[in-house]
Amino acid sequence: MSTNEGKPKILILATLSGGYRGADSTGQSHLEYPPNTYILPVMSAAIFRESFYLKAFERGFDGIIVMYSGTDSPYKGESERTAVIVNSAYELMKKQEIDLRRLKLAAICTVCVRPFLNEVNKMNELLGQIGPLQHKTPAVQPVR
Amino acid sequence: MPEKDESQAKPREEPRIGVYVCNCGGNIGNVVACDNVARVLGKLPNVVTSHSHMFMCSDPGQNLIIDDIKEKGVNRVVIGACSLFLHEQTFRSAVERAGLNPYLYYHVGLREQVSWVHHDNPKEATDKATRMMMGGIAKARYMRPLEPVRLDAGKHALVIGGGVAGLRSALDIARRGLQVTLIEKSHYLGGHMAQWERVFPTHQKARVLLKELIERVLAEPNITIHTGAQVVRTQGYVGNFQIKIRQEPRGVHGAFPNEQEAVAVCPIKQRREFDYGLSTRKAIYRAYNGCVPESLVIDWENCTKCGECVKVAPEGMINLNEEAREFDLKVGAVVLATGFKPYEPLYGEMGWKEFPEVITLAQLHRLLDDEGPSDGKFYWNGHPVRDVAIIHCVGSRQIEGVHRPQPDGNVNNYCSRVCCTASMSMAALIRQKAPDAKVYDIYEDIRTYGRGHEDYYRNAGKEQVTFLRYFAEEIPEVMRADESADRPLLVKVKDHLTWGETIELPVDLVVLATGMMPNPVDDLIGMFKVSPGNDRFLLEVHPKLRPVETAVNGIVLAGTAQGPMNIQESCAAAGAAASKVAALLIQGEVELEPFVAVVDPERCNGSGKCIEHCPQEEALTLETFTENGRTFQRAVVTPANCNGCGVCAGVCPNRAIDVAGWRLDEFEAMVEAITDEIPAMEGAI
Amino acid sequence: MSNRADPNLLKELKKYGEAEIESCFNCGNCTAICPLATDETPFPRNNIRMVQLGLRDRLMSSLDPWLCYYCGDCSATCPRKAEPGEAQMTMRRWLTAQYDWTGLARKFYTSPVWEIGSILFVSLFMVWMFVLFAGPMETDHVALNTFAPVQRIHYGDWALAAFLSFFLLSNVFRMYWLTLRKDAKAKIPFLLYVTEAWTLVRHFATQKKFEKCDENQKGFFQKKRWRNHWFLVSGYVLMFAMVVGFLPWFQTDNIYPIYHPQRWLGYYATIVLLYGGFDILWGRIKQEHQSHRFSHLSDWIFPILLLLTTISGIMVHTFRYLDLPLATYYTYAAHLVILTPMLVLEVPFGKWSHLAYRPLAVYFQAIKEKAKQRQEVAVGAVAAVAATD
Amino acid sequence: MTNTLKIDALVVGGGIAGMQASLDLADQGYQVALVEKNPSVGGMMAGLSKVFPTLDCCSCITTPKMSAVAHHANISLMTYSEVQSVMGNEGDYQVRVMKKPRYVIEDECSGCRSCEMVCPLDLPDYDNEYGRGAHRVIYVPFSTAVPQKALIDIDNCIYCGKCLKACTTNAIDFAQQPEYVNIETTSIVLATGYKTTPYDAKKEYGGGRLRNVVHGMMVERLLAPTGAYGRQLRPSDGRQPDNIAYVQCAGSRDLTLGVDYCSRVCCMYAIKQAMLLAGALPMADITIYYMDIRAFGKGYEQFYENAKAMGIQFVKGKVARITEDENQNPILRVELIDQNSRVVERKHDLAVLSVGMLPGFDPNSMYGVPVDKDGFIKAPNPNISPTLTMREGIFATGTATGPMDIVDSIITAGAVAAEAAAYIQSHNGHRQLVAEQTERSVTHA
Repeated sequence: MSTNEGKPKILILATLSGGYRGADSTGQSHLEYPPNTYILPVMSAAIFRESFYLKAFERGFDGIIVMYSGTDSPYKGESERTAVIVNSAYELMKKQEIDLRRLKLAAICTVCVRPFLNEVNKMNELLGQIGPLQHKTPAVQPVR
Repeated sequence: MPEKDESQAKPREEPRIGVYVCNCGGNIGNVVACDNVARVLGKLPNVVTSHSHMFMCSDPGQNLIIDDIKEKGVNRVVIGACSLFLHEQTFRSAVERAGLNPYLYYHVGLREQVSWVHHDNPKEATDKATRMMMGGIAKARYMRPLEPVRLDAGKHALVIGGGVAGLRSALDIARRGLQVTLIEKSHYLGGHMAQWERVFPTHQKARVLLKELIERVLAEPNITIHTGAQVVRTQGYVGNFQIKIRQEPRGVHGAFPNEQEAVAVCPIKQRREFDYGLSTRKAIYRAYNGCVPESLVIDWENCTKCGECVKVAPEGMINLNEEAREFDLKVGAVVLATGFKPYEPLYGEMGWKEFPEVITLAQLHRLLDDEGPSDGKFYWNGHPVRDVAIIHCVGSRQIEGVHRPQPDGNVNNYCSRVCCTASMSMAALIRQKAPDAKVYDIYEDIRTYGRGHEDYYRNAGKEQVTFLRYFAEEIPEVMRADESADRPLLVKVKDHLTWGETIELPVDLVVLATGMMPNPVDDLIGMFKVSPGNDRFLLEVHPKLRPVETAVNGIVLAGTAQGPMNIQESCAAAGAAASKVAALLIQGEVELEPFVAVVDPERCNGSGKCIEHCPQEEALTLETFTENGRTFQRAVVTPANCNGCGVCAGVCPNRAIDVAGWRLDEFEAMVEAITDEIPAMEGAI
Repeated sequence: MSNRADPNLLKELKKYGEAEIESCFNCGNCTAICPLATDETPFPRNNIRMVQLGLRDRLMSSLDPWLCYYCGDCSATCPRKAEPGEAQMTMRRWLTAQYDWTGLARKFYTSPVWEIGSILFVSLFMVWMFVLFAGPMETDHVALNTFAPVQRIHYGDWALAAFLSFFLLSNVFRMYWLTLRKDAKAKIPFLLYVTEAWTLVRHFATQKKFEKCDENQKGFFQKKRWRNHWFLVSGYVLMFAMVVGFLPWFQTDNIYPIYHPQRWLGYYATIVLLYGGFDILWGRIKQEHQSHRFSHLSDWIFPILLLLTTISGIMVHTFRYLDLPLATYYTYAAHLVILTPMLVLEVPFGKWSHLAYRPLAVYFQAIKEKAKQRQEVAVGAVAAVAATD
Repeated sequence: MTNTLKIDALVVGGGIAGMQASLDLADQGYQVALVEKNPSVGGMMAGLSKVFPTLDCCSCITTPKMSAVAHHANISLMTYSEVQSVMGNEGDYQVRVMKKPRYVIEDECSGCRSCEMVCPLDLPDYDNEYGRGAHRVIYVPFSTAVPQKALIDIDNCIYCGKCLKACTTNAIDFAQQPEYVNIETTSIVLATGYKTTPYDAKKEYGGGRLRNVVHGMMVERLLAPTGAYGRQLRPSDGRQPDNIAYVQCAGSRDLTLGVDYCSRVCCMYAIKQAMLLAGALPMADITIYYMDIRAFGKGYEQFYENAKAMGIQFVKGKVARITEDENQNPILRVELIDQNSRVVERKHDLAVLSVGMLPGFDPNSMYGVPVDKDGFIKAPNPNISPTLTMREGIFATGTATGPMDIVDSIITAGAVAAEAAAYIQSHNGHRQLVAEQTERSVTHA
C-alpha cells in the first residue's frame, strides 16, 4: 500500500509557537507541497540533542528541517541553545560523511506560509539532487 | 468483563490504545481514505480499537471515545483530526470525562498538515496520514498521566489602553469583583473616541457618551487608573504576571485659577495631536476641555524648562523637575486594548500634503466639531467650504502592485470597516453645517453593513450627496485646478456608475476616508510574546473558537488592537475579553499545562549542567539530599517557573531530565514508527 | 461635452415633479426590468445618472425619456423607492421646457398660477371673441350656423391650428437640433431621414412601443393601457382632423341620418375621448397603477380639459337634438372656451406636446442608431482592411 | 409534574450565541439554564457547511460547543422546551418552561437509532433540510444533534408499534405529557436568533415558482457533509449545475420587501459557497451579481480577493427578473453597470437567491422587551452597552439584536456574559446584603 516508499523522507520538527503554526497557516491557505514531509510538534527545539538528529537519519529520514521561531521564540535561550546543538550535530554528520545540507535550521513564524513552502521545497529539491541518504551501515530494518 | 478489571488493576502496565480518525465532514475524508487508515492502524500492537468518524469533535464522536475508555478499557487515545490548536482541549475534556487522565491522549493534525496541503495526491496523503498516526501511536505507548500545575492567580487584571475598549473591559472586569489596573500611554482617557464629533448609529455626541463611560469607570472602586503609563518589563505567566510600569510625570498638580495665564506664557508651540495637527498647543497644555484627568500636563519632549509657567502658577502647582516613577504590579491576566491609529497617506497620495486642501476623515471630524479648531464652522483656510469630495478606501483594500507600499513594504489589503458609515455620517453633518454644499462621495463598494448603517447611506442619498464609484486600479486623481477656476481643486474620477466615463469634480476640500492601522506596539508584542497577523493587527487564536484570546495564556485582546472595529464592536469585544478574564481569575487559581521539566532521580547525579544552562530564573536548583545516610546533590524543578523550554533536557549528560509530555524517548519512538513498514492490508488502497 | 459634475440640475429637476432621483443608488434594477430599454437606450438609470451628476447637455440631447411609456415596473420594483418611472415623467416635463424657446412651458410646469392663469386668460379671450363676433341667437329653433357661422369658426380653427403648429413645430425643430444635430457623434446622412420615415408613420399609427409596456399580457384586449391609449389617440386625431380640416361638413344645422359617416365618425371619436378621458382621471384618483401614483398639476389639467371638452361637445349635440336653442348656443360657446386653451396651450407647451415628441423621438432614435451602425461598419471595414494589410 | 430550578441566568435560544453566552457565564461559576425550542441545540449554524473566511467546517466549531453545553456542570440544558410565561421583575424573574413531549424518555434513549431503522414512514424534513431531505416519524434530528435522543412526530405517527419493539431500552412512551419547569432566575439572556427572509417574497425572482431558483440555505445543505444528498445538484433534474448565479440582496436592502437594512452575511456566504462550489465542480462557471460587496470583517477582503483569483465572476448590477427557458434554466435579466450599462439576459442552470435575515422572534409580549423598527431587539445604548435591552435584567445577544455573522455573534455572546455577570454579581451581592442585615437584626432582637 505504501506509495511513498523509495521517496526521500523529510522530518520537520516544528515548534508550537512557530513552525507548527506556520504549517497550519499553509494548510489554511490550501497550498500544495510534497507529502513526503512528516511534521512533529515540539514545544521548543532546544529539547533535542545532537544524537537525536543522527538517529533520525539512521532511521531512514533523508532530510531534517528544524522550524522554530528563532529570536522570536517565547522561550528564553531556545534559539542560542538550538544553534549550538545543531552545530555539534553538524560535527557528527561530518564524521559520518552526511551532507550537512540535510539538516536545516529555519526560523518560521506563525503566519510564514511562503517561507514554510520555500523551506520544504528547497529541501525536497536538494534531496532530489543528492538522492536518499546512503548509510555506511545499513539502516536498521524494523522487525515486526 | 475481565479486560476491564485487568486494565484497572494495572493501568500503566499495558497500553491499550484507542485510535480515531476524523473525516472532518469531508475536509479530511475527501482526500485521506480515513476508513482504510483506521483499519490499518487497528492492526498495530497495543491498538485495542480503531475508528473512522465523520466528526470526532461532535457529541457522538466524543461519546465514542468515552464509551471505548469505559467499556473497552482503552487507556491511551490517539486522534487524527484538524489542527491540535482547535480541538486538543475538546478531546482532553472528553477523555477526562471518561475518567482517564487527559494527558493520555495525543493529537495528530491530519487536516491543515495533510488533507488540505496534499489534495491533489490522495494516495500519498493517505500514506502520510497513516505514518503520522503510527507516530502518534508510538508516542502513546510512552505517555504517562500528568497533573496540571495549579497556581494561585491574582484576582487582578491589567488593562493596557485607556480608549473605549480598555475602559469598557476594565469596567466589566471590575464589576465582576476583580481588581483592575488600567494604564494609558497618553495623559488622558478616551483614546480616539474623544476626537470624534458624532458616533453612528445613534448620531450621539461622542464625548458625551465617553464621559458617561469614564464616569462609570471612575466610580468603580476596583479600578486604579494610571495615565502616562507604559509597560517596561514583564515576567511570569498566567495568574502571576509581574509587570513593571513606568509612569511619566504630569508636572502639574491639580487645577489652579490662572491656568490660562500659565499656558499663555509658554513660548513653545506644537501641533495639537488632538486636532490631528489642525491647530497648535503649548508645551503646557490640556488635551481638550473636559478631558479626564483634567489637570494640565507638561509635554516633556518639547518643554525647554524655561520656567515661565512656574513663575505665574501658584507655588507648588507646577514642578518641572518631576521624575518618572516606576512601580511593579502583579496581575493574573492582561487585556491588550492598544487600539489603532488612522492610516497616514503617503506624500502625494490623492494630493495628500501636496495640496493643503486635502485632509483626512479624522481631521474632518475635528473640523466639524463645535469645539474643534474652527469652532464647528465648516471653514478651511478662513473660507467657508462649499464643495467637498470624500474619497473612500484610502489605506484600505489596497492591492499589491497597484498601491504604493508603505515604508515597511506592506499594503493594507483589508477593509477598515468603519470608514463607509463614518463618511456617510460626516456627509450628513456637512449638510447640516453647509446646506448648499455639494458633497461628492467616491467609493469602491459602500459597506454600510451594520444595524442602522444602511439608513446613513440612504439618508446621504436623500441629502443629495452624489456618489461615484471607482475601481482600485484607477485611483481618483486630485489636482490643482486652473487659475481661473473658482474651486482650488479638481478631482477626476473614472466613474463606473457613468459608463466608466471620467467625471470632473471641482471642489474646495478633499477628504480622504483613511482606514485603520494598529497602533505600533512592537514593545508589547516582544514582552508578552503575542503575535501579530499578516495585517499587523494582533492575532487571536481562532476567530470563532477563541476570538479574543491570544496564543499566550492569560493575555486577551479587546477592541481595535485586533482589527478594525467601530465603537459598538469594540465595546462588545471588550465585554468578551472581560468574560474570559473573569472566567480565568474568578476562582483565584489557574491551571497550567504540566509540560515542565521532570528529573529522574535514578539518573541525576547532580552534575549541575542543567542549572548552568537553564534560562529561566529560579526554575531549577541544585539541592542536597540525604538518603540512607548518603548525601548527594540533585536538580529540583520549581514547576511554576519552568516553561518547559527543554534546554536542560538537551544538555544533561545522563539524560536524567526531560520535559513531561515531550520526552526525548517519545520523539525517538515517533521517528522510528513513522519510518516503519505500514502493516499490510487485504484489499489495500 | 464637459463631464463636469453639477448637482444643481437635480435641484432644478425636482421642481418638475416628485421623482426621488437622489435616492437612487444605481443598482440598475430599473433598466433591467424595463421592457423598452435597449443596449442603445439603457434607461431609466442612464437618465437618472445624468441628473445625479448634472450632465445637463447630455440629458438635453437624450431621447430616452420619450421612449418611456411609464408602465411603472421600475418604480414598483425599485429597492430604494426612487421612483424611476416618475423620474422619466419629470424629465419629459423638463425636456418639454427645454425644447420650448418661449419659456412658457417652464412656467406652466413650475407654477400653477401661470398654468391656470393662462388657461383662464385664453378662455376669457374666447368669451370676448364670442361677445364680439357671435351671430344672432335664433330662439324658435336651433340655428347654430347662424349663432356661430361655420366659416367664421373655421377661420378661427385655422388660426388656432396655425398658432399651435407654429409653436409646436418650432419646438420640434429645437428638439431635432438638440438631440440630433448638437449631439452628432455620428454624422447622419440625409438619406436616413427618408428611409427611416416609415418608423414615424408606423409608430404614430400603431403606438407599437407602448404595447411592449403591457409585456406580461397577451392580445389586444388584455393590453389595456396600450389599447386605451391607442383608441384615445385615434379619437383625438380624428376629431382634430374633422374640426380643423372639415368643419363645414361636421358642423351643420341639418341632421344627417344615422348611417352617415359624419355621424358615426363623430360618435366614435366622442365615445373614445369620453372613455379615455374618464379612464385617465379615474386612474389618477384611484392611484392603482404605478404611473398614476404621482399626479402633477399638468397631469390633471389635460384629462380634465379633455373630458370637459368632450362632455360639452356631447351636450351641444344633445341640446341640438332636443331643439333647445339657447342651451345649444351657450354650451357651444362653453365648448370652445374650454377647447381653445386646451389646444393652444396644452398642445405646444403642455403635456399634449408628447403627441409630437414621442413619435419623433422614436424616429430620431432609429436614425441615430442606424447612423451609428453605419459608422461602426465603416470603422470595422477600415479596421479589416488595415488588418489584411 | 413541576420542578423548580433556582439559577443565575436563563439563556433563551441554543444557537451559537446562546451556547457561547451560556458557556461564558457557566465558566464564571454561575448557574445557567439553556432553553432551546428545537430538539437539538446548535441553531442555524448546525446546518451550515463551512464557514468564512477560514473555510473550517462549520460543525467543527459548533459541535464541540454543543457538546460542551450539554456536559458543563453549571448548565442545565433543556431542549425541545419553550418558555411559557415570564413573571416577576428586575433581578427576580419566575419563568415557566414547558418541555414538549418527545414521546421518547430522554434519560432512557441511548440514541442508537434502531427505532429509526424500523419506522416505516418518511417525512419531508423542513426543519433541517428545507424540505429537500427526509426523516422518519421517529428520528434523531441530525447526526451531530445534542442530545442524541430520538423524538416522534406524533401528528404523523400511525402507531404501528415497530419502534416500541425495536427499542432496547424501552424508552418510547406514547402517553408522554408536557412537563413544566419553574425557573427562578436573576437574569435572562435572549439569544433567539434569526430566520431567513422568505425566498418567494420577491415575485420577480420566481423563488418557489421556478424550480431551479433556490436559496442560500438550501445550497448550504447541498454543500454540507451532513446534507441529504452529499453532492451538488439542481432541483429540476438532479443534474450537476455548471453555470451558477448568485443573486445578492434578494431579501435585503430592498424597500419593496420592507427590509431596508443590510443582512451583513449574504455577501460573504455567497462568496464562500461560490468557492466551495468551484472546488466541488471545477468546471462550473459561477457568477455573483451584487450591488456592493460587503467584505468588511477580519480576513474577509482577502477572502473576496481569493474568490476573484479563483475565477468567480463578480458582476455589479441588481438582478431585476428571473424567468426560465424550456429546460427550466433560469434566465437573469440585469444591467451590467460596470460594462457600459448593457442590459442582458443571461442563462444559468441554477440561480441562488442570497436571502437575508429577519428577526426570529418578537420578545415584546412575553418578556416586555420592545423591538426597534427593523424588528430586532431595541438597544437603548448600542454603542457602549450593545447587549442591554429596554428592560433591566434582560439582555440580548447574537442575531436577536440584528443581523450579524458567526464571529460577531460569538463576540456579542462574550459581551452579554460580561454584562449579565456584572448584573448578577451586583444583584446577588445586594440580595446577600439584605439577607445579612436581616440575620443581624434577628440576632439583635
